[in-house]
Amino acid sequence: MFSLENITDSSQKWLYATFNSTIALVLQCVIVMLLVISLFAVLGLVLVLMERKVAARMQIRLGPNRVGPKGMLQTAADTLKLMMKEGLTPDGADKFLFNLAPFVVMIAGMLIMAPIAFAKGFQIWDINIGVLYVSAVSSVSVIGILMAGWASNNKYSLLGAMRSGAQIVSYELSAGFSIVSIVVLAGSLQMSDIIASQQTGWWLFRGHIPAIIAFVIFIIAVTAETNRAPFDLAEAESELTAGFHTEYSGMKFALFFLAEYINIFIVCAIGATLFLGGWMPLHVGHWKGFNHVMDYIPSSLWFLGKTFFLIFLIMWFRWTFPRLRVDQLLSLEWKYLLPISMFNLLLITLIAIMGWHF
Amino acid sequence: MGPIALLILTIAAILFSAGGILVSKFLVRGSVNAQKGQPYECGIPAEGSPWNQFNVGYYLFALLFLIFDVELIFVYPWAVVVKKVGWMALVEIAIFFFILFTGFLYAHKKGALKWM
Amino acid sequence: MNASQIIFYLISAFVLGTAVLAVTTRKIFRSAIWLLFSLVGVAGLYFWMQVEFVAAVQIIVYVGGVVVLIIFSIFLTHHSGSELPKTPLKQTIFSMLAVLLGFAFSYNLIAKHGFPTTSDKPFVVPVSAIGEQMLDTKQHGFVLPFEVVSMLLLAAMIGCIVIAMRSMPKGKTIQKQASPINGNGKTQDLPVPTKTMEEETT
Amino acid sequence: MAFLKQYISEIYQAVSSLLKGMKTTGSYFVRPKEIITQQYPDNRADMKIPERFRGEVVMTHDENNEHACTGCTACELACPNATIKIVTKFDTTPEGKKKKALDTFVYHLELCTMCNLCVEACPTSAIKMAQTFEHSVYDRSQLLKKLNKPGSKLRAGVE
Amino acid sequence: METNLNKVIETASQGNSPFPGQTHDLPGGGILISSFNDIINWARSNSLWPLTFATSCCGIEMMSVASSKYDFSRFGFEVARATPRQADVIIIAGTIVNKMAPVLKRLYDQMADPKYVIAMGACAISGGPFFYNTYSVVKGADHVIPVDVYIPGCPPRPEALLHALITLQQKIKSGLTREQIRAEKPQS
Amino acid sequence: MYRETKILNVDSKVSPIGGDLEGAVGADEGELVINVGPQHPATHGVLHLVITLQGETIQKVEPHLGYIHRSIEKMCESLSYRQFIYVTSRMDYLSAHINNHGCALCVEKGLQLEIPPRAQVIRVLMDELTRIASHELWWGAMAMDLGAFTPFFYAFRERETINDIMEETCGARLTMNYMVPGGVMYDIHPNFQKRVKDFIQLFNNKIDEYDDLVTNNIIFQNRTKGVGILSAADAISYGCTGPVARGSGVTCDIRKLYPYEVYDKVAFDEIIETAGDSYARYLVRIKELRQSVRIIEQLIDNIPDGDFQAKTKAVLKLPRGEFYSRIETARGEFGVYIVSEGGTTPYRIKFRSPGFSNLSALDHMSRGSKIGDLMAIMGTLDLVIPDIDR
Amino acid sequence: MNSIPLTHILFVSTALFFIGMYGLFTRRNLITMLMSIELILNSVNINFVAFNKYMYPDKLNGVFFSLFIITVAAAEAAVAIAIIINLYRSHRSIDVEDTTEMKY
Amino acid sequence: MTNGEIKQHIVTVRPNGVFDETGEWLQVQVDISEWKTFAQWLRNDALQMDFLFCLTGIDWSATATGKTLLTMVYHFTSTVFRHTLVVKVKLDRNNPEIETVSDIWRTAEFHEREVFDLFGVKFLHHPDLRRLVLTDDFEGYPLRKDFEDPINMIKL
Ligand code: SF4
Ligand code: SF4
Ligand code: SF4
Repeated sequence: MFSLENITDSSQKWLYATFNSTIALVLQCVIVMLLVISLFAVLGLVLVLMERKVAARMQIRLGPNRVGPKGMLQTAADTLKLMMKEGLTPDGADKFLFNLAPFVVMIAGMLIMAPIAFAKGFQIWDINIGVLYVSAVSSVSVIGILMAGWASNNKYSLLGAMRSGAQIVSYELSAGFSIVSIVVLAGSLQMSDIIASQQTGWWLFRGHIPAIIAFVIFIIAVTAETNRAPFDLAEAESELTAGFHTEYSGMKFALFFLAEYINIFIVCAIGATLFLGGWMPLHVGHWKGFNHVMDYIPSSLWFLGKTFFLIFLIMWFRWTFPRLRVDQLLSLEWKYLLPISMFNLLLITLIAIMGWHF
Repeated sequence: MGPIALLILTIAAILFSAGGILVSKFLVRGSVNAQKGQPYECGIPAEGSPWNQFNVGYYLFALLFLIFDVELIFVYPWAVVVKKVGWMALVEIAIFFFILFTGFLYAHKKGALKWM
Repeated sequence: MNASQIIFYLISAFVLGTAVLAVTTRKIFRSAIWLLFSLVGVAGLYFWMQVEFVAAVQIIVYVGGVVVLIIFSIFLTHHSGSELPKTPLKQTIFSMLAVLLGFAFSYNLIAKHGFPTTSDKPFVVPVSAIGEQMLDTKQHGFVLPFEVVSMLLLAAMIGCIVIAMRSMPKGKTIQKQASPINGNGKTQDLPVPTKTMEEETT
Repeated sequence: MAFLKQYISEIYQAVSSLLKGMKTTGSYFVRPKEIITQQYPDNRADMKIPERFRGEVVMTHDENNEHACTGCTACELACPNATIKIVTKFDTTPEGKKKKALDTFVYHLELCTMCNLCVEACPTSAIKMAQTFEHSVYDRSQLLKKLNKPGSKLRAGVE
Repeated sequence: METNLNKVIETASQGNSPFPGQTHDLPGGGILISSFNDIINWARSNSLWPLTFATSCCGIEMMSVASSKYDFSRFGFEVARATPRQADVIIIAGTIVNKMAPVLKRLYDQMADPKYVIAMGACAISGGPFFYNTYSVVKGADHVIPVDVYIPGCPPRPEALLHALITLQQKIKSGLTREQIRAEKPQS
Repeated sequence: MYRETKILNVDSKVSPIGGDLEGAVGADEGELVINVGPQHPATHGVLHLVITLQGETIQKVEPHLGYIHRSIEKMCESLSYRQFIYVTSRMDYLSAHINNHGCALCVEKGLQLEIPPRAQVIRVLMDELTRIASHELWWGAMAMDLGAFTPFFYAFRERETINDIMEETCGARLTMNYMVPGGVMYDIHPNFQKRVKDFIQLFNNKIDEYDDLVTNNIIFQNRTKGVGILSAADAISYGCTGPVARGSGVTCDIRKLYPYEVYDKVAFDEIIETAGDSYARYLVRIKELRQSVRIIEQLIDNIPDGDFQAKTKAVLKLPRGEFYSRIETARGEFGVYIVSEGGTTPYRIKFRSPGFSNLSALDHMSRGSKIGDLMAIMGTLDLVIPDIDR
Repeated sequence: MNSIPLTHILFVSTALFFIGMYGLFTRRNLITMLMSIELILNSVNINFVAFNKYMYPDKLNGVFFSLFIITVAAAEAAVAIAIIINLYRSHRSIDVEDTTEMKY
Repeated sequence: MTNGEIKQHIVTVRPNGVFDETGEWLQVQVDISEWKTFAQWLRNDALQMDFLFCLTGIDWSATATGKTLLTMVYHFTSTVFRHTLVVKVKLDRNNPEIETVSDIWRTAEFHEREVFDLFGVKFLHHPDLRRLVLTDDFEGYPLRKDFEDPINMIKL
C-alpha cells in the first residue's frame, strides 16, 4: 500500500538532492501553492455538487444529472459561468472594501488549511499551537463578512453582516470550549499529537458521554460559525434576500460561495481530527484481524471519509431544519451551549485527571 | 515549513481569487445603464443610506464575547498541561470558571443575555 | 538578505503602513479595517518571532473580539458612511512634529543603547511551558495573576453590563393600536396568552 | 433542582424532536425509489397527457383537408378575451347562392387562456383543445396562428 | 387587412422549430477541443440560475417545476437567487402591471450580464386574459424588457416551462443574439 | 404600450412608492426603513412591505399593494356572466375552483337555478381537493419561509397528485375553469373516484410525516409560538376570516354558518384554536387538511347519478338587483357581489377577497416583533397577492 | 532568524507607538482614539516579546506580560466601548470636545 | 335576529331610514349626515354588527337616473347574533365625501383606501387616505363608469 507520507518524503528528498536549498524551497513552495489551489478548486466543485445531490435525494428528486455524466460537470459549468459573468460593483459602495472582502474571506479559508493533516505525514505546517491557530484564523472570516456587508451599501447586506458578526463570535466560544475538551484529553494543541493520542481509539468513543456532548456542541457551533442552515441568518433567503453578499455577482460571489464550502470542509476536517482521530483508522480493542484490515485502507481515505461524513451530517441539518430566529440563535448559545460546554469541560478534566477514559 | 507556509498560503489565496476576478474582468463586457449601480432593494429604489447610524442589538453580546474569549485564551495553555499538573489544575480552573460564571449569572439576571 | 529577513521587513512595512492609514483615513469604518490589518501584521510579527501562541492570542482577541466590537460601536454611534471632520492643519503639523521629535529622541536612545543580544539560544515557546508556568504555584509561577485575570474579567464584565444596561434604550414602546372600542366581551373574547418569546424560551 | 430538571428535559425534548425530523429526511435519503422525478425531455415518447388537458385550440381537419367550421363566430363571441378572430368570405355554392364561409380562423396563442369556452360554444365541434404544450418560441409573432389549413374547406353536410 | 393578416400568420407559423436538443453533451462531442466560445456558451447554458420572480398564478407552476416531480435542478437551474446580481435568467411568471413594470425593468437592469428573459404565460407575453378592458396591465413584458423566449399557456404546464428553458439553452449555445435569431428565423 | 411611471426615473427624488417616505429620510435615529418586496422570496408574489426597523425590531409595517392590480373588477363589467367566471380563478389561483364556485353560486342565485345534486357533490369534492392542494402549498411555502426547504418538496409531491387528478377531470392543473353557471363543465373522469381514494389513503400517512418534520419540530415551534398574536376582537375588527380568524378563536367558517351545496349534509368540524398566534393558525390549517379528507371520504363513494349541469340559456341575463354570495376558500371568506341592471354583463361586480382583510391585520400583528417573526406571520397569513390586489 | 538585530524590531515598535500617539493627538473622536490606544499597547507588546526572545530566551516572562497586557487591553476596550456607547446615548456625540463636562 | 327584528331595531333610532327587503338580507339606506352616528350605534348597541365584511362603492352614472350618484354599500354581520345587514349611503358623485368608519371597524381602513383609489370617494378623518393599489400619479378613478384611459385600455 502506498502512503502519501512516502511520496512527500521522497519528493522532498529528491528536491533537495537535485537543487540547492533555496531553489528547492521555492519549488516546494510552488508545489504547495499549486496543491492548495487545486484542492480549493476541487473541494469547491465536489462539495457543491455533493450538496445538491444530497439535497435532491432528501427531497425525493434527482438533482443535477444532465450536464456531463450523471451531472458531474454541473458545478464546473456553474463555476465557468460565474467566472464569465460580469462582476458588478455598486456605485454607492465603498469600492475598495467591497472588492477586498472576498479576498479576506478566501485568505482566511486558505490559512486554516495549514495545520490540517490530510493523511499520515501530509500536512502543510504542523504548527505547535494547531487547534488554537485554527480558532484564531477562523475568526478572521467574520471581518470579511462584516466588510462585505458594510461596503455593499445595501440594507439587507448590512443586516446580514451584523447578524453573522454576532453569531460567529458567539459560537466561537462554545466551539472553543469543545475543542479544549479534546485538548485536555490529548494534552497537546498540535494536530499531529492529537491524532497520535487517538492511536488506540477515537476520543469520541474513549471520552465517555462528556466527549459526545462536546462533539455535539462542536457540530452545532461550527454549523453556526459557517453560517449554515439552520443558522444561516446572515443570508436568510426569505428575510434578507441574499444577506451579506446580496450585491456581489460573478466571480466575487463565487469566491464567497466557495469560501462557505471550504469553511465547511475545514471545520469538518477539524472535527474529524479532534473527535474521530483524523487519519487514524478505526481500531477496536483487541480485534487484531479487524484492525489489520482497517490499517490497510489508506490514511487519506480515512481522513476524507470521516470529514465527508461530518459534512454530510451538516448538510443533513440544512435540508431538515427550519431556521432559527436571531434572538433564539443567541440565546441558544448563551443560555444552553456555553454553560453546558463549560460544565462539560470540567467533567472532561475530571475524567482526564482520573484517567477514566479508555 | 514554519511561517513561510502562511505566506505561501496567503499568496495562493490571493492568486486564486485575483485570477478568477481578473479573468472575468478582462473577458466579460457588461452593459451599462443607470440602474445597475443602484443598491438592490427588491426592485424599489432605496431610500436613505444604510450607513446611517444603526441600532445594533448585539453589541452586548460582543462585549460578553470579548470577555469570554479572553478567558478562553487562558484555558488553552491550561488544557495542555492538565494531565501533567493533575488535581491542582482542576482546582485552579474551577476557581477561574466559578468567578467568571458568577459574572455570567449576573449578566443573565440583569437581562443582558436577552435580546433587546 | 535571506528569506526570513525579507519577510520581517515586509511585515514591518505592512504593520506600519496600515497603522498610519488607520490613524489618518477619514472614513471611520476603513480606519477600523486598517487597524485590523495592522493588528494582523503584528500577529505576523509574532509568528515570525516564533511565539505562535501570542500570535494566535493576538488574532483571537484583537481580530475576533476587539475589532468586531469596535465595528459594532461604530455602527451604533456613527453615520458610518460619512467622513470624520478634518483635523485642523495646525494641529496636524504640531502633532506630526511632536511625534517625529519624540520618535527621533526615543529611537536615538535605543540605537545608542544597542541592546547586546547576549545569547543565540533558540527561543521556543511551547504551550505546555506556558501552561506549566501559569499553573505553577511556586515562585516563578503565574497562578496568582491567572486567578486575578478572572477577577479582572469579572470586574470588566460586570462593569460593562452595568454601564451598558444603564443606558439601554427601553425600546421605544411600539404602539399597537388599541383594541377596537367595546370588545363587548362576547363569546369570542377568549383569553389570549400574552406570554412573550423570551419567557417561552427561558 | 426543579429548574435543572426542567432545563434538561427541555433539551431532551428539543433534541428528540430534531432527531425525528432528521429521521424523516434521512429515510428518504436512503430510499432512492421514492424519487418521483419524471425526466421530461427524455420521457416525451411515453408521456401521458390526459385527453382533457387544454394545451391549445386546434381545428380538426379530416384526411380530405376538410374542417367543420361554418364561420358562425359563436366561438369568437364566447371567447372572453378575443383570442379568436374569424375572418369570413363569401363562397358561391354550386347553386350559385352566395354563402358565408370561413376564410381565416385567426388564433392568438399568446392571448389564449385555455378556458375551453370557445370549444363549448362551437355548434359544429369544429375546434377542440389539443394536448400539445411545447410552444416556446423566440419571437412573439410566431404565436399568431391560422387554424384552418391552407386550401381546406368546409366538410360537406355541416351546417 | 385580411390578406395582410394572412401573410403575417403564414410567415409567423413557419418557424415551428423542431424540438431542441435533448442531451447536453460537452460541445465538440465530449472532447474539450471546441473553441473557447463554445465552452463558455456551454457553461452559460447549463447553469441558468433563475431570479425568484413570480408575480401571479404562473409563479405556482414555476414552483411546480422546482418541485420533485419536474425538478429543474436536473438541468442545473435550481439555484434560484433572490438577488438579481447573481441571477442569469428572469422567468417572468405572471402578469406585469403598470406599477410593477418599473420594478421589473430595474431588476433586469440590475442583473449582471449576460442575462436572459423568459416570458412565461399569456400574461407575460401579451397581457393574456387581461389584454382588453383593463387599465393597469402591461400588454406584454417585452414592452418593458427584451424577452428571449416566449412560452404561451395560462399557465403553461411545468413541462412547457422546461421546454422553454431548453429552448433558451439552445439559443445560448447557438451564440446568437436576440436580434440575430429574429432575423434568421423566417428563412430557416 | 404602458404608461411609464415615475419609478423609472431614477434621478427624480419623488417618492416612488405610493405615499410619503418622510419616514425614510428623516427617520428617527437608529431607525432603518427597509423595503421587502415586491420581488422578494418571502412575500409570495409581489407584496411590497415598507418596514421600519429599530435594530431588528419592527416598528411599523406598511403594505403597499397594487403590484399585481389587474383591474379585474373593471374588466368583469364588460364580460358576460359565463365569461367572467374564468377570470376569478386568476385571483386566488390556489383556490381557483372555490373562487369559480363562488361566482357560479352568485350567478345561480340571480338566475334562481337549481343545481343537480351530482353537480353539487362534484363541486364540493373539487373544492375540498383544492383546499387540500392550497394548504399543501401553504405548508411547503411557509416552511420555506422559515428556512426549511425539504417540506416544500414533500408538499408538492402530494399536491402534484391532486393536480393530476384535477387535470384529468378539469383539463388544467391550476386554473381549471371547471365551474359553469348551473353545474360543472364536464362530468368527472371515469378514473376520478379511484384516484381520489388512492390519494386519500396515501395522504393520511403523509400528514403524520408533516408532523414529524415541521409541526413538532422545536425550532419551528419556537419560531411560531407567541408570534404575531391576534386577539379575537381584533380579528373581527380587522375583518379577518378563514384560518386566520379561526386561529384566534372566531367561528367564521361559511361552510358551517351559511352552508351551500351539500356542506350541511356532510359531517366535519370547524377547527378553532384560541391562542391567536402563528402556531395556532398553523395548526388550524394542518387540522383542516384532515377535515377536508373527511369530507371527501364521505362524498367520494356517494356521488349521485344525474346531470352534471343544469339546463341554462345560451345567453345569461341576471334580473335587476343585487346578489351576494359567500363561500369559504382556503384563505377565508370569499364574497361575490354582483349589481345587475338586467343586462348580459354585470353592472358592478365586487369581489370580497379574504386576503385583503387578513393583510390589513399584518401591521398590527407584527409590531414589536423581529424580522424573522414577520416571515412566520406572513407565512401563516397565507396571502395570495393577486387575490388582494385583484 | 536572528540575523535581524533587535533594534530593528524596536524601531518597528517605537514607530508603531508614535503612530498611535499621532492618532491620539489628531483624532477627536473617542472610538478612533481607542483605536490609537490599541496601537500603542501593541507596540508595547512587541517590545516585551522581542526583549524576551532576544535577551532572555530561556524565560517566558515577556510572553506572560504580553499575554496579560492583551487581556487588560481587551477588558479595557470592552469597558471603554460600553462607556462610549453610554456617552453617546446621553450626549448624542462621542467627540471629546463635547464630552468634557462628563462628570462620572 | 330576523330581518324584521333588525328593521324594528333600526326604526327606533332612524325612523326615516329607507328599507329594502327584496334581497336575501335587509337593506337600509341612511342619510350621509347620519351615517357616522348610525355606524357607531350599529357597532355598539343592540345589533352588535362587529364584522364589516364588505365595503363597496358603486357608480351609477351609466344608468338612466344616476348621473350624479355614487353609493357606498356596507355589508355587516354580527358575530354574536349571526345576522346580516346591508347599509347604503348615497353620495354626490361630483364631490363624494363621507365619514370614515375605520375607527369603528379596523378593516375599513384598507377598504376605504381602495374605494378612494378606485372611485375617488374622500373619507373624512381617515388616518391615512392615499392611493392603495394605483400609483400616486395615476389620474382618474378607474372604476367610475366614465373612466377613459387611451394608453392602457384597449377596448374590445
Ligand atoms: S380557450 Fe378560451 S381564451 Fe382560448 S380561444 Fe377558446 S375561449 Fe378564447
Ligand atoms: S369554430 Fe365553431 S363556433 Fe367558431 S366559427 Fe367555426 S363553427 Fe362557429
Ligand atoms: S398567464 Fe394565466 S396563469 Fe399565467 S399569470 Fe397570466 S392569468 Fe395567471
